[in-house]
Amino acid sequence: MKLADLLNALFPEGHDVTVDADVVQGLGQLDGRDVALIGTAGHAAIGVETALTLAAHVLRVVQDKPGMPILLLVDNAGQRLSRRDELLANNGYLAHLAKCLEVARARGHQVLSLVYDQAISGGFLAAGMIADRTYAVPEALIYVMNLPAMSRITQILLERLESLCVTSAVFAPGVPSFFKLGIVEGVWDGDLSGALRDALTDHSKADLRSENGFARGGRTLAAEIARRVQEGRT
Amino acid sequence: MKRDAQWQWNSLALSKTARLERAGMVVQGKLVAPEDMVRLLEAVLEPEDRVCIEGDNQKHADFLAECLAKVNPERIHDLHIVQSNIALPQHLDVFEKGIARKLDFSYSGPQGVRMANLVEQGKVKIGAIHTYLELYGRYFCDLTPRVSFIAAQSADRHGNLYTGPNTEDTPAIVEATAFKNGIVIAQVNEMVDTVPRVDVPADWVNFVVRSPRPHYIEPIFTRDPAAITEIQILMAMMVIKGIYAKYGVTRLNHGIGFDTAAIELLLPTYAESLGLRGKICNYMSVNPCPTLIPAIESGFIQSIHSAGSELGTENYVAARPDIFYTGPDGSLRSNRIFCQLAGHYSDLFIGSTLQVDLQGNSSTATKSRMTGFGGAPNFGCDSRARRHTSEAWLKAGREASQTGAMPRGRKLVVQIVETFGEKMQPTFVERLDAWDLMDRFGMELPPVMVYGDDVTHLVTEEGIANLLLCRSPQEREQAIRGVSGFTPVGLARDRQAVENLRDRGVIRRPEDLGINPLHATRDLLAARSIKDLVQWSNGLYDPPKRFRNW
Amino acid sequence: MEQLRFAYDGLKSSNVGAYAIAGVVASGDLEILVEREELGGRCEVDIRTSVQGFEKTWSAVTQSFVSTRALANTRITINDSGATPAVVNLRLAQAAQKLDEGDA
Amino acid sequence: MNANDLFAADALRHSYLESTARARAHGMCDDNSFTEWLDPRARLTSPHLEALDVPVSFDDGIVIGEGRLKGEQIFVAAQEGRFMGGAVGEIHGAKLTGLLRRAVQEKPAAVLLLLETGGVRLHEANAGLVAISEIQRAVFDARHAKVPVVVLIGGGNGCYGGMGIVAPCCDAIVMSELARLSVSGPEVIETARGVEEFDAKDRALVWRTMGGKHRYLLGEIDRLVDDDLPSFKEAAATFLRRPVAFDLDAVVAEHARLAERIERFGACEDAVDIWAALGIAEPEQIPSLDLEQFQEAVARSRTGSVHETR
Repeated sequence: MKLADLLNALFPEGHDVTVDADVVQGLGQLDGRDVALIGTAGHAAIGVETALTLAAHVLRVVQDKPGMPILLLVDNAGQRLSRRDELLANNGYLAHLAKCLEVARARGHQVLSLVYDQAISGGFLAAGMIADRTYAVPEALIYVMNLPAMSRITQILLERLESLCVTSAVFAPGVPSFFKLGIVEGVWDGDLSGALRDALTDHSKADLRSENGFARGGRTLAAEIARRVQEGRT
Repeated sequence: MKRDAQWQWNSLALSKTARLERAGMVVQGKLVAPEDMVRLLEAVLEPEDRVCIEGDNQKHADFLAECLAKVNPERIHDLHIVQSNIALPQHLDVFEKGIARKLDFSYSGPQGVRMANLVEQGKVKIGAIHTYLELYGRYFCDLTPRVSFIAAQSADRHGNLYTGPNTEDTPAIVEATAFKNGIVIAQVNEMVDTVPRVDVPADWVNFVVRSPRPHYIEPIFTRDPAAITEIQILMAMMVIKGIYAKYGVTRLNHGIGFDTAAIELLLPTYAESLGLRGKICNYMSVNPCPTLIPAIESGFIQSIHSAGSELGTENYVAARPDIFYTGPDGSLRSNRIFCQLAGHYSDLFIGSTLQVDLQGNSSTATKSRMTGFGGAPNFGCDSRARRHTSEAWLKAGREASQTGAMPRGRKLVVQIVETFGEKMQPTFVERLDAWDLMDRFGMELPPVMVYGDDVTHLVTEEGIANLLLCRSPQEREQAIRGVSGFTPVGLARDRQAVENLRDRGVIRRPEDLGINPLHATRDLLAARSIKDLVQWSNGLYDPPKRFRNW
Repeated sequence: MEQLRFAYDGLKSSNVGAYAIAGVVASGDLEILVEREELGGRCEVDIRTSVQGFEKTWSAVTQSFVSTRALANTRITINDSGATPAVVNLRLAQAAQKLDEGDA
Repeated sequence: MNANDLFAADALRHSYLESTARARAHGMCDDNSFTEWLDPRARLTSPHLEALDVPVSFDDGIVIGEGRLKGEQIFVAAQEGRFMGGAVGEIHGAKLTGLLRRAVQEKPAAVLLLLETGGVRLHEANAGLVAISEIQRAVFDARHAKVPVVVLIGGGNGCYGGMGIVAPCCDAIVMSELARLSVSGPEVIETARGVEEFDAKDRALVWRTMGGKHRYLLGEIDRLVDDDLPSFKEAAATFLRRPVAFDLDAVVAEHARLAERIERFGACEDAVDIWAALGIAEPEQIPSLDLEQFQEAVARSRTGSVHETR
């Protein structure tokens, strides 16, 4: 979904958003209150500068707008694949972004994320899944790695992986799989601002993704095993 | 009948003169610009010439090989390549293009598969596959090159050459060529005012070119201790205790695999604990493999002569002139021929192989590749002409001797193998793949690396079979089956016969040697990583970057 | 993957140790879990291997291993990733030793 | 002489890198104090691997449990780098998440995460990715509960992918120089961008870009130790009951450091340029220095903020 269309659909009351070097930031108005918007556009590959800029926007909201809900707008190509970014420790920058968002959560900000275009692997992890809850539009593209690369690395025939995609949400790319696994809390279709309004009514901070994944039949093991360990049934 | 007075006795010299005159149209003097080299080759070569492109284990005349592959096949064709190592694609390109037709060689390694295909297409006509000593022997007999392309580190403006530590085959090639009115062309990495030492005198060299880039060289003998397995350590313990200590092996040659690297790394630890320092492994014929460093530093190895060098060991070798053969400049002077000779007359050879049959014949040939022999057969055979004695040699001889026979010694030839190789391929087989290779290429003999009657010991994870003590072909077969583990050959053993052989000490299991396989851990290795080797060398060993994990 | 099962009778028994594990499922290696369990005196061996067609070899390796040891009422479970018999033997011996040491 | 007596002394040098995950977990705890949870008998093998005909492991590549360190209760999780490169799958991840959640309740003196991983296990891609996100969340929850989460990285496969992002989310990181820490691996970068961008076979380049020494000099990790179990254990012990502040001030300070890093080193081509910019004399010598020499070189050069972490 195009960013402009997305913003208009989410915030018919109005929004004030800038896009600079693939980094999106601004405000949207919903029911007369502001929602902080932070994210990326243009299939951004998230390197050290992008991560640091995103973190700066998060910190600014935390410092200047205590308690304001934050909506992360997700469109990325994953972490930036470059030697220079790794030389500077891109993992540290991505972790920093996560920590800033976590501090925001701990200080009472609701943090939601919406995959409106594509979300890949490390990019989804650092700039999307870090939210209280993650949502997606139906046409969003979410995956860990493209199948040919996966086939090359695992040395499993592409045809076999393709047939696995038909049956296994654990493996198949795409929003339905990520919904079934409990990763995507809900799919926003049609009335986006209504969907956002509904989402903002849920103030829970608990991580229920594995439970949801179990309930939706996508992840049968994770919830029970984590609980077994947590409860000492070992 | 006496030849008449008109007979031409200096046709080779006249041919050389004619070639040099033709060369004079292309270049002035000895120094050739790289861009003139193809034209120069077209001037000095003639169809059907015997040509050597120096291809050693370490250094390669790769620029000249490239140039040769660019000459016009209309003018230069049907060359007869006589060369030890077919390692680079260009070595086979000349056949693909019809520039060369016939090939006599020793070893083809990575080009083995392509070589096999070209032979089948009729583009390469193999004269013979040799050992190094055979091939260089024939350089001074019926395979003398007319033109040789060699590689060196540096040259002065007169054409004196410094080979660097990888002298390797250069002296033999130049000697054969230059002293039979052939033409020697050298590629060098750099031109200098004065070479550090003269490995080849200028008047044996006709042309010198400074190669646009340094010659191809790879650290092919560096074994990372991190990859040594517990099974290799177990076998190494058996070799040290059951063979080196038993016979008192002081002079020996090691192969270049991980099995022998494991032995080297157990010398300062396990062998030391057995009190063997000074008693075994004193003199070795082997390249300066980095895994030797701990054994040198701890006082095991006293002297090493090398066929070639190994990248990264230059400073270390230069700092240990008592151990290595070095020139007045301090750097290693290696020599393949002399190293082969020294190894041939030493007390023991140990190396690995891919297949062993029930007679103990071994081969590294597989159905799809034509790899050749290299140096292993000359190291891995009894030295029938040996006359001087040593403790180990005599003891082996006594074990082998039949009553009433003339007493003589035996060289210990040890094959160290796991019973199964990669992808669960059994090492022990009823019939070597070498037979199929012979059929496929119409060879006169199957390409056997080490003949069974030369092998004295087989070492596997199951134990040591001492073939010297076998008194009949049947015993020999059961001794081999008795260490063949769970391969089909091993499962088909006669259990009673094997137990009898064990009682007689023909077969010795780890427990018979007082070795608990559970003690064969990587903790026994004197170095468990390349970094450990660097530390053992006090920072003198400078590993190539691909081996660094720090 | 190929699943193989073997059972052996008539072995000596021992109560030392409850379970032991040796090895890692890595290329050319395997993991072996040995557990004491009431199995009517038998030693049961379950193998999952990534290399097909070596049932005879596995049978010979495990047979020769159990025959010399007190492994009655013991379950041996193996996850194999292409280990050679040499490695299998070594890991079996390591697991047995850990069991004998009463290691858990 | 008995060979094994002779090596009793040498065996004290237990390489962390060469140890299995289980041996590492034991090695971080006081003698015989480690108890494994869901040990191999639980047979928690991955059905996803099985569906793809890939060998499985009884513990799904991670050893978890509790033990004592300097007499204090700790929780330990150790990834087995030799199984699937330590990659995180559904079960693997759930074991680790469960351990961290239990720490929130029981408040051990520390949770030690012995990471050796390539990140997401591709065979169970989506479940692996979310598992890492759940681990990350659970780490944060443990930190909010003031339980220090200490990462130890010393395996040959390094710590990559999503877990490379999780590591700096913890209280502290201990590495050996043989370890690597990054998000994208050199092979991944080379495959995507070509050998000119990153020559993955140039191991010296890989290590000076991602290895322990560079990460230490950059201020990304807290301790650099020798490759042996006791050294890792000693370093881990220094963080017992010492949670690092995790609040707005902390992330604001970190933000300033990370901004300064880009400013100072953003134009550097190579790690050696960064080390030179840090004021280290003979920076090209850094990789060859042993730990003691390295610490001296760093101390001599310290220009104020050579080393400062979270």
